[in-house]
Amino acid sequence: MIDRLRFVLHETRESLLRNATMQAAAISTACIALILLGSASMALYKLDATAQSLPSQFEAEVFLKMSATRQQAVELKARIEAMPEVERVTLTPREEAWEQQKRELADEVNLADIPNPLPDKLTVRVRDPATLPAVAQQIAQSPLVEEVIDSRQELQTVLSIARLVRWIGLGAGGVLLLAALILIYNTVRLTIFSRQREVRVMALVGATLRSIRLPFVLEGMVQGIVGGVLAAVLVLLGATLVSDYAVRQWPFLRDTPPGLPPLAILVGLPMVGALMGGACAWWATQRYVRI
Amino acid sequence: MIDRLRFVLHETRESLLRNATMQAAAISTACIALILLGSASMALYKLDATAQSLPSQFEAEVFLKMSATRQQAVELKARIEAMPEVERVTLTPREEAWEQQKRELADEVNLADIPNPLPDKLTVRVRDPATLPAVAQQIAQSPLVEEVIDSRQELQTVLSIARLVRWIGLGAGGVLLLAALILIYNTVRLTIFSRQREVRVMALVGATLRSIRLPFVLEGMVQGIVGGVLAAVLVLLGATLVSDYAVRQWPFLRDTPPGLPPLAILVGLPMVGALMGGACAWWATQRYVRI
Amino acid sequence: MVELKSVSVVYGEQHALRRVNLSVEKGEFVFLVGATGAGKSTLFKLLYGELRPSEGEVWVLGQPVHRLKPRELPYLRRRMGIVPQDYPLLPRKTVWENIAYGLRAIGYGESAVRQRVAQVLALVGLNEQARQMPNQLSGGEAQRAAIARAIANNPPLLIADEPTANLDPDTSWEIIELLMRINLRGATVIVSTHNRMIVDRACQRVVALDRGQVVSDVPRGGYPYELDRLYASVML
Amino acid sequence: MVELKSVSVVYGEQHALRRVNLSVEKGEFVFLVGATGAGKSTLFKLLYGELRPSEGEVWVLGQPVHRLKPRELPYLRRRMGIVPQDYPLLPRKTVWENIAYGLRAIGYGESAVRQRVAQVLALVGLNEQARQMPNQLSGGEAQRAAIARAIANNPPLLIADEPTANLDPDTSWEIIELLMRINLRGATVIVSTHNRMIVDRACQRVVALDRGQVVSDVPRGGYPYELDRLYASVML
Ligand SMILES: Nc1ncnc2c1ncn2[C@@H]1O[C@H](COP(=O)(O)OP(=O)(O)OP(=O)(O)O)[C@@H](O)[C@H]1O
Ligand SMILES: Nc1ncnc2c1ncn2[C@@H]1O[C@H](COP(=O)(O)OP(=O)(O)OP(=O)(O)O)[C@@H](O)[C@H]1O
Ligand SMILES: [Mg+2]
Ligand SMILES: [Mg+2]
Repeated sequence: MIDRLRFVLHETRESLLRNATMQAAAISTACIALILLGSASMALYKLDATAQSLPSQFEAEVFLKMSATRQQAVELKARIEAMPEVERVTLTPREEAWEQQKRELADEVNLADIPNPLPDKLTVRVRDPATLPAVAQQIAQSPLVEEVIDSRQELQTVLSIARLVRWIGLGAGGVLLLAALILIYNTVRLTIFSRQREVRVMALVGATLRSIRLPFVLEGMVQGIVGGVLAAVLVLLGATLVSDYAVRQWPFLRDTPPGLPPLAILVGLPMVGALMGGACAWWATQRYVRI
Repeated sequence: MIDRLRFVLHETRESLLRNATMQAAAISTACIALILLGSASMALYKLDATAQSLPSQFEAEVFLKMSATRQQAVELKARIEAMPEVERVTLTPREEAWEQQKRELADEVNLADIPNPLPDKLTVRVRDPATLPAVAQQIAQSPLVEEVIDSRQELQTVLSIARLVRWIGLGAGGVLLLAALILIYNTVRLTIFSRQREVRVMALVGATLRSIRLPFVLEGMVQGIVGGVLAAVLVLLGATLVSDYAVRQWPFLRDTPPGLPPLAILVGLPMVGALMGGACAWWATQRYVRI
Repeated sequence: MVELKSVSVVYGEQHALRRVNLSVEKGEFVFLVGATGAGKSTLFKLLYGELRPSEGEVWVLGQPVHRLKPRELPYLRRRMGIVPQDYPLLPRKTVWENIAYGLRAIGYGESAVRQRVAQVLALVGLNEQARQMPNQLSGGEAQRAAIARAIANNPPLLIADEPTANLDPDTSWEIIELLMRINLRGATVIVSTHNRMIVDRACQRVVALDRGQVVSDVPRGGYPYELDRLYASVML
Repeated sequence: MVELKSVSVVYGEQHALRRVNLSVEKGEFVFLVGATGAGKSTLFKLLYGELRPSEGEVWVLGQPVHRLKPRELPYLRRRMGIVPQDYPLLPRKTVWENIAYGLRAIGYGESAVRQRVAQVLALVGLNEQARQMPNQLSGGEAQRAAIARAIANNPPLLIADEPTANLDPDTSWEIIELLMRINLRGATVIVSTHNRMIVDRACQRVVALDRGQVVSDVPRGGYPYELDRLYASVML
């Protein structure tokens, strides 16, 4: 068993060290495929996170009846805050709102002498934007409430944009994954194909199908890992450069949520590479290695 | 000469027809590389066009002095319209603006009794948003003008976002172009590598370096063209599906400017493929074909 | 040991072998002779399962090769030493590693490999070429390397397809002597050759093929006139 | 026609050829003999420029092969017929196409190709195998296909490295007769062989190599005892 393992490892090592051209081709192909995959994942993760974070700024505005007292307003606020979906409720007293309105319109109209026409207002923020319509409807049932404005329309738009981003992201990611697989498979297949004479010799000396295939599979995995490490380093380097530049130019970008953690890329890409390299070699040997 | 050409074409045809595995590998690799390139080009072109079209909605608002007569306002409008950078000027009479304001604020304040505090307003749209600041400054010099609001800040932001999109687009396009080159080069290199015995035989019968290389180069070009046509069809199909779906879901997307014309993809990808395939085969044979 | 029962091989419409019956007992040494294209290599390929007969049965070392599954073949081949006509060696391994590969694939430990490789290299006289790559060998050296690999694990059955084709008479005879020594130690050996001198001198059983058929079978120690008639029948 | 002036070839520290002088005149037929590893193939590779001498000059058909540029080599090779020891054929072309390839590469028109390929296939007796792929040929057939390709364009110089290695005596002699016929039509022919019977029977000039050195050179129609001494010196 140990001899068997040593044999396979030895053959893998030999092959990795001897065929510089093929190794270069296989590793750089894996590297490119994984760079594409890695940078797409990072970009899409970031986009998705940003899109998901947008709706959190959507809130319902609850306008109370003019007849509601401040005491009732505070009680209603407490009741709404007790709802499990609700994250935070802010009370804007009518006096405050009127002062602000007057200030805003000061350039255009003089409102100083007009009596305050505004009601008290509660601003309700929910934990999950998708629950906002239901919460708004529930609040609207209270006899104290005149009107609930929950910007349903805008919310729907933003939510559907977030969905679009996610779907396009998943679609693009899937296509890239498939592309990476085909690219790596092609390379592995060509390297195995060009070694069919070798395979025949191996079969003639009585090597089992497994001892012929295993070194190819291990070789594919090593190529995938090496390509993956290279890809991870390049992707992280590129991402740092681009995001540094972007944040310097557009400081508002600083406020977007953090992207995929570097460790995920550093560990993930080599792992994906190993998996793909091994799987491709496995399929290719299944087709092109005969005893 | 004709015999020479026939010979090369014949050898190319044979090779294309005989090595199914290698052809499949080379063509599918070229196809994937070109799909990436093509869909990236389309997406980035669309994004860029959209970003470029946004600033066209930026206009300067010119508020005239209260003392300016309607006659003077019309004259100023004519003068501004005569400026070469300006596309269109709209005059909003003060009465109209006040009516609108009153209507907008009707819910909150009753402005019926207040005298019209608003001046006449000219809305100036320029052909190229970059010239807006200069135009605004020039207009501001007129003695009739109280104030020019040219939303310089927002304009700058949008312009710089458009620039960012363009740079990222060019960067991503460049990286993908390089990636496509390396991928195709790898495949061509492996196919040539696995045919070195053949090359030796060819050299022994006295074939010149050129007659050995030319079929490889033509083969690379044909693979590039076939891969390019496949890629173009797939990219256009994908783009149609995605954009149909997106427009159905988000009707506002209909207003974005048109993307890359399909003909550009249908002609461009095979051409790029032919170029890359030929160039890669040229380099690879230079390295791996010896007499 | 080896038994072919009414074996035919058809390529397209061409018969490479036609109802061949052949039986080789344990410990025998058999020369297979015949003109070029007679079907010698085809017969050998049947024995190690690279080719399946269109008809008939092929029994080797007690195994029905004609219906062995691909995954059973390696274990049969490990008990056979095979020298194909195109003496293929692993192109990216030195002579030493080529021989070691076969032994390792069979499960030899590292020290046993080292010892055995050195022995067979000495046996075929390739000590000096041990570190050369196959494309750095002369035709004869490559052939001897292939023989060394085939005999490395002392197989009970040895099959060599024209092992002396690229060799000078002296080296040829040394190789045949080597094969006969291995035969004396108990291995069954089947060798194809075009070399009449060798066949004459070795005094072993000779089977003659002509256009896919066994036309003559002279046992060991047969009378010279029998051999002459055999040579005449296959124009050797 | 062919002239080697004090040519040495060194692989690493091993001398494959050692100050070899050899001159072959137009119209000669020369056998190159020697034990395995003596340097015969190495000498041939020098002639067609696949290898450069470490020292000395190689003149072939008036060209200094030892300093020809790679792009000048093809034009020299077109005037040589080359049969390498490993008889390589283009693996993805049939026998017919293999021979046609060489002719087309040299610039033959299509009808000339067709005519000439049919002629040489008949000459080497491969009419029936014309449509087979190289891996579907027997060893001897592959060798004859390589010879057919080499002689297809009537080259003034023919170089064949052990062209009879895989052939039975009858076919071997036919090939040698073929080469001698080509020689009689004016071509210079150099052939390496291990087959003493053929050398004896052909009565041509014989050059013997031993461990990289020319040890004997018996002219055409030399005395039998000279040949015997030559055979003894290289153990043929
Ligand atoms: N795969 C194949 N397809 C078609 N014909 C084949 C194939 N393999 C061999 N043949 C034909 O079968 C015949 C016998 O071939 P085989 O290799 O057995 O001959 P051989 O006796 O070994 O000859 P040699 O002494 O030249 O090696 C030949 O005529 C050859 O052309
Ligand atoms: N590329 C190389 N590197 C190292 N040594 C080599 C190389 N090519 C040949 N040799 C050595 O040079 C010697 C001569 O080889 P060559 O092929 O010329 O012999 P040969 O006379 O043709 O023998 P044979 O009759 O066996 O074909 C051999 O011992 C061989 O090992
Ligand atoms: Mg044979
Ligand atoms: Mg040789």
